[in-house]
Amino acid sequence: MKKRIYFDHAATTAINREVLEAMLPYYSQEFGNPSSIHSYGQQAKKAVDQARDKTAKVLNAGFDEIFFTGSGTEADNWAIHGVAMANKKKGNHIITSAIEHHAVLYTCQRLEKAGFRVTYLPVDRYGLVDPKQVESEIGPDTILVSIMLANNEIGTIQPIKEIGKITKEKGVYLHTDAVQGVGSIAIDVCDMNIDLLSLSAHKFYGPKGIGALYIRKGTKMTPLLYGGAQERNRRAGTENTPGIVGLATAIELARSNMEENNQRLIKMRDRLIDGVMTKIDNVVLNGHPELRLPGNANLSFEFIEGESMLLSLDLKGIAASSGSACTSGSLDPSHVLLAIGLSHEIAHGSLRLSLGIDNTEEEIDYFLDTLPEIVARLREMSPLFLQKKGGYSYV
Amino acid sequence: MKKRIYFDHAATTAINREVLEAMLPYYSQEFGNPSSIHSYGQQAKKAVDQARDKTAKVLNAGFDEIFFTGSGTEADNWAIHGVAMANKKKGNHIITSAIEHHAVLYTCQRLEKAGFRVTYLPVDRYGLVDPKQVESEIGPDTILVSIMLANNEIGTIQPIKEIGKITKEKGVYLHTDAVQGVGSIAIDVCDMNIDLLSLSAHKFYGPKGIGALYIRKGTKMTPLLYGGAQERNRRAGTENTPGIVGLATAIELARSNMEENNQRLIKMRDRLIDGVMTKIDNVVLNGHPELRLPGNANLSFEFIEGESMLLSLDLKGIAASSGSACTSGSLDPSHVLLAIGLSHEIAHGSLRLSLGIDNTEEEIDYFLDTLPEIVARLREMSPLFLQKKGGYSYV
Amino acid sequence: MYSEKVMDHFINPRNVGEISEPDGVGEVGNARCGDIMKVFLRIEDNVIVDVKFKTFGCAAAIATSSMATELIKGKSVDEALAVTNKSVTEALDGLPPVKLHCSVLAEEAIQKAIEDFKEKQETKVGA
Amino acid sequence: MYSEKVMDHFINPRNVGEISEPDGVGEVGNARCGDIMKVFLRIEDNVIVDVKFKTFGCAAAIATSSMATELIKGKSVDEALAVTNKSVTEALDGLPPVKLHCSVLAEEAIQKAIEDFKEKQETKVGA
Ligand SMILES: Cc1ncc(COP(=O)(O)O)c(C=O)c1O
Ligand SMILES: Cc1ncc(COP(=O)(O)O)c(C=O)c1O
Repeated sequence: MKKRIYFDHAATTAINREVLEAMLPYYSQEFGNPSSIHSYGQQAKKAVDQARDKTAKVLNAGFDEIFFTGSGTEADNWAIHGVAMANKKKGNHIITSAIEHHAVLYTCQRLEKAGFRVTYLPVDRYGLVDPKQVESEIGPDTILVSIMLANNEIGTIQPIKEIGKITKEKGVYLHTDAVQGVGSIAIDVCDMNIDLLSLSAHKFYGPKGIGALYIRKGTKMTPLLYGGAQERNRRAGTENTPGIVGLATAIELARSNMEENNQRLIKMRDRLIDGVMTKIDNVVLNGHPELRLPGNANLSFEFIEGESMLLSLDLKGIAASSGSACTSGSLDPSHVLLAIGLSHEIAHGSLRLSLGIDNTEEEIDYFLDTLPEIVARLREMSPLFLQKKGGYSYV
Repeated sequence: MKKRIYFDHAATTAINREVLEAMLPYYSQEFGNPSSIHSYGQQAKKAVDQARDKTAKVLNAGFDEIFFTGSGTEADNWAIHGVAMANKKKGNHIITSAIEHHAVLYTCQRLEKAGFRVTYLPVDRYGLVDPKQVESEIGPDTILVSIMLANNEIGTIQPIKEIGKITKEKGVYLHTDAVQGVGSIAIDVCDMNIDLLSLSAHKFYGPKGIGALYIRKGTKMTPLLYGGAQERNRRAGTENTPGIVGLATAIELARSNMEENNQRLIKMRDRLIDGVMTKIDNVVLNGHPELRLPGNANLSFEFIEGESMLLSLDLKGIAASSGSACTSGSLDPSHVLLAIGLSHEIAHGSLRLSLGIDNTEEEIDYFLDTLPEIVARLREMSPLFLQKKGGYSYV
Repeated sequence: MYSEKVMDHFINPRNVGEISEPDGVGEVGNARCGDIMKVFLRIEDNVIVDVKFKTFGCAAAIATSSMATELIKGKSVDEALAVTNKSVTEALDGLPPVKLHCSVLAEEAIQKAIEDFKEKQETKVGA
Repeated sequence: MYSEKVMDHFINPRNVGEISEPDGVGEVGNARCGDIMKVFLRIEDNVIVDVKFKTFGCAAAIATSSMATELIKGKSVDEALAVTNKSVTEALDGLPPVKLHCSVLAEEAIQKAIEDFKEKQETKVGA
């Protein structure tokens, strides 16, 4: 069989066998609707309750502070829209950052149309939000701060605990999109003063189509989905029992293997980054050198364009990404790369390699053997490189 | 092992083995994110496209008129909220019925708070909406009619095709909640002039946590979930590939076995209804005698309360429901039973038996042997029955 | 959903029935709300020597009826008045939150039956 | 995502390179938008006897560059001007909708190179 190497774990992950095994009974034998009062229903309800308890424990949250959703996107939309709608009498100002995922950014833009005022905080060249700036932007009409725990493109990890101290002191809700952080960052919603936290199971070896929102007890917010009385009347829709069990199994596993995995990933990632920088000229590392996700390497290659790199790598059996998978249908270079100050030209030439638990050192070797030829070939074809060689450059 | 009989298929169904088999590869080997341009992603995208095509064909819809959602609830919410938001300049009036699922009713109520005017059409004693009434309620500011295809509690099937003729003529969008209808009712969105149609896979032997909304091309509506560019920019969130493949496999199977299943179900259902009516006095059949879902039997037993019947049946291994599973957390009797004119007293004593493909004639026999004792025992305990025997009755 | 004790009292409710010519009768609830309880008391020397009930309602209503009648059987009228919905619920190892209101039914029915008994007493004394 | 022909022209692009002292050169696009194409023409007796290109861009940009240069090679200048983004796309068995704009790049670069050639001609004639 052709060699296949998956370096796109930030886009999605293969399910852990143990997780899938845990889910299967809830498709077939234990298929009841958790809202039903007969034994089929009660068995399913027990499974959902246990999953809620497991998930809560991993985040140091309460059992009744976990709400299952259909995706990380739904959790983000719900958190921001729900807090905005329920607190609009208190104020109409929301603070977020310029490098959030579109699930957050577009929800904020939609709220702007509805009369809310949104501040999109800039980030420094490493992608870091400045907590002092969060503090100085909070005014009397601020109701919510939404800053992601870790960025999906450049992997930068934000100082959420510091931000949490500020929002707590100021009496403003703090939401964090932890979709990329779960599984690699230890999360304690109490210690970090987080009021709302989004996560998505398929990013940590769980199933697709299931997410969760942590909502601190007492948080005022409206539902996003109306209907049945599920999730204590706050998120309607028949519970996805297999998905919920899968999410809980995956988050527990991810948490218990976290330190070990992180160590392995950081070692591989750093060898990958160093290898690329040594073997190839005119490469930039995007994101923070240390405060970054263990599996994330984001590199920009001058004179060439990302998609042709991706496809060339794919032909060699290596799956990578350029910017976020979610935005690959778009033509603009990533808003995140522009926000950290890259020029459009360089942003177009970015490559994201996101490592995961299934990757091996041999795969890093193979990648480091393969990439230089690809870059050389594309550069040979590029008129920008021509000009560069000729003594001047567009970039 | 204890006998276990499942008569609650309207609440949810066990997954079809074939459906589960079709899903499994997309958890493990073919786990890619369909938005990714590498081969993992493209294989997943192909699976999603094929599933979309299959689903579209079953409904006689176009490939690009099918949008996958996280549930039937999400589809209902999206349809109504999305059309309302995008067409509010045209008008602020919505017509629905008094017996819709809460996913529709509560979404309408939420829109009422936002300044929309909603007409909740009454139904006759069989639960039927009168198309003439739909017609006469449509005014110049009406933008949407939302009438369910079949009711989840009493099984009544609405004259959607007739309603579709009217809405088409009047230039008003027609949404139908077909969550209970898929698999037992032949649906042709063109022939029936349906503009939007919601469905939920777990109701027809597919997986939980996945639904779909059919949206006729050209329908003006806003998204409900904002974020990535999935589902042609209209429904954000990483595609639930296994769920989507499961939904498509399930809907195809359900459609191709429909006539055969319906015949079997109707025969069993009618024997069940006749058997109960013969063996037990003071029982009322709710819903329409003919225009009802093949598997649905909804009966009200005077002098006793539904939950105690349910639990008594459960102790005998029979799973049933009283009203909708989704509303079982509530204390009020079902809004559907009240809408067809039942008194509160009788509505409290309702039992829904929803048969499915796994049920057998032997199970009907066992049920008919078991229920009379249960009803007799509870009536013996009931002060209402006492009064009845004594010559007067509350009911 | 329900504790084992609740299920036990639902499956085998104690004291179901009627007492002919009872010393006290109490009926509370209404069919509209989905639960009614009727309690019959036989009282001798201010002691509840027998108690029966009939209940229309959910499993929680039936189980609390059963447990409440057990709790007051053999007790003095004053002791019976001290039986609250809380003590009934506790004796049943708890009830789901949505069902807590059911336990009030039994408390109220017993109180009403005792009131009825006291009124009858006064009538007798007065006579 | 891409047709086999697109992938073939992306993997093995024809006519990559430069022509020293070309008879016509055209460059369009800009790095800001993510694609640039530069075309070099060798023209004899109004016939394109050789063509080379350099492209910065996605797979679609590279494949359309390759296909477009193939289509005009050996053709007269007027025939080459008749090559449109549509004909290039068709020759590649189509492009994904979001990538259609890439095919315009090649058409424009060729037109610009031919303009450049014509201008040079006039200069020569004028000289
Ligand atoms: C940071 C971040 N937030 C939100 C999401 C949305 O998650 P999902 O696509 O699972 O809904 C993603 C992934 O796409 C993400 O990386
Ligand atoms: C008629 C109807 N509509 C909508 C729904 C909601 O579907 P789901 O719970 O799968 O979101 C249901 C089922 O609960 C239903 O029966």
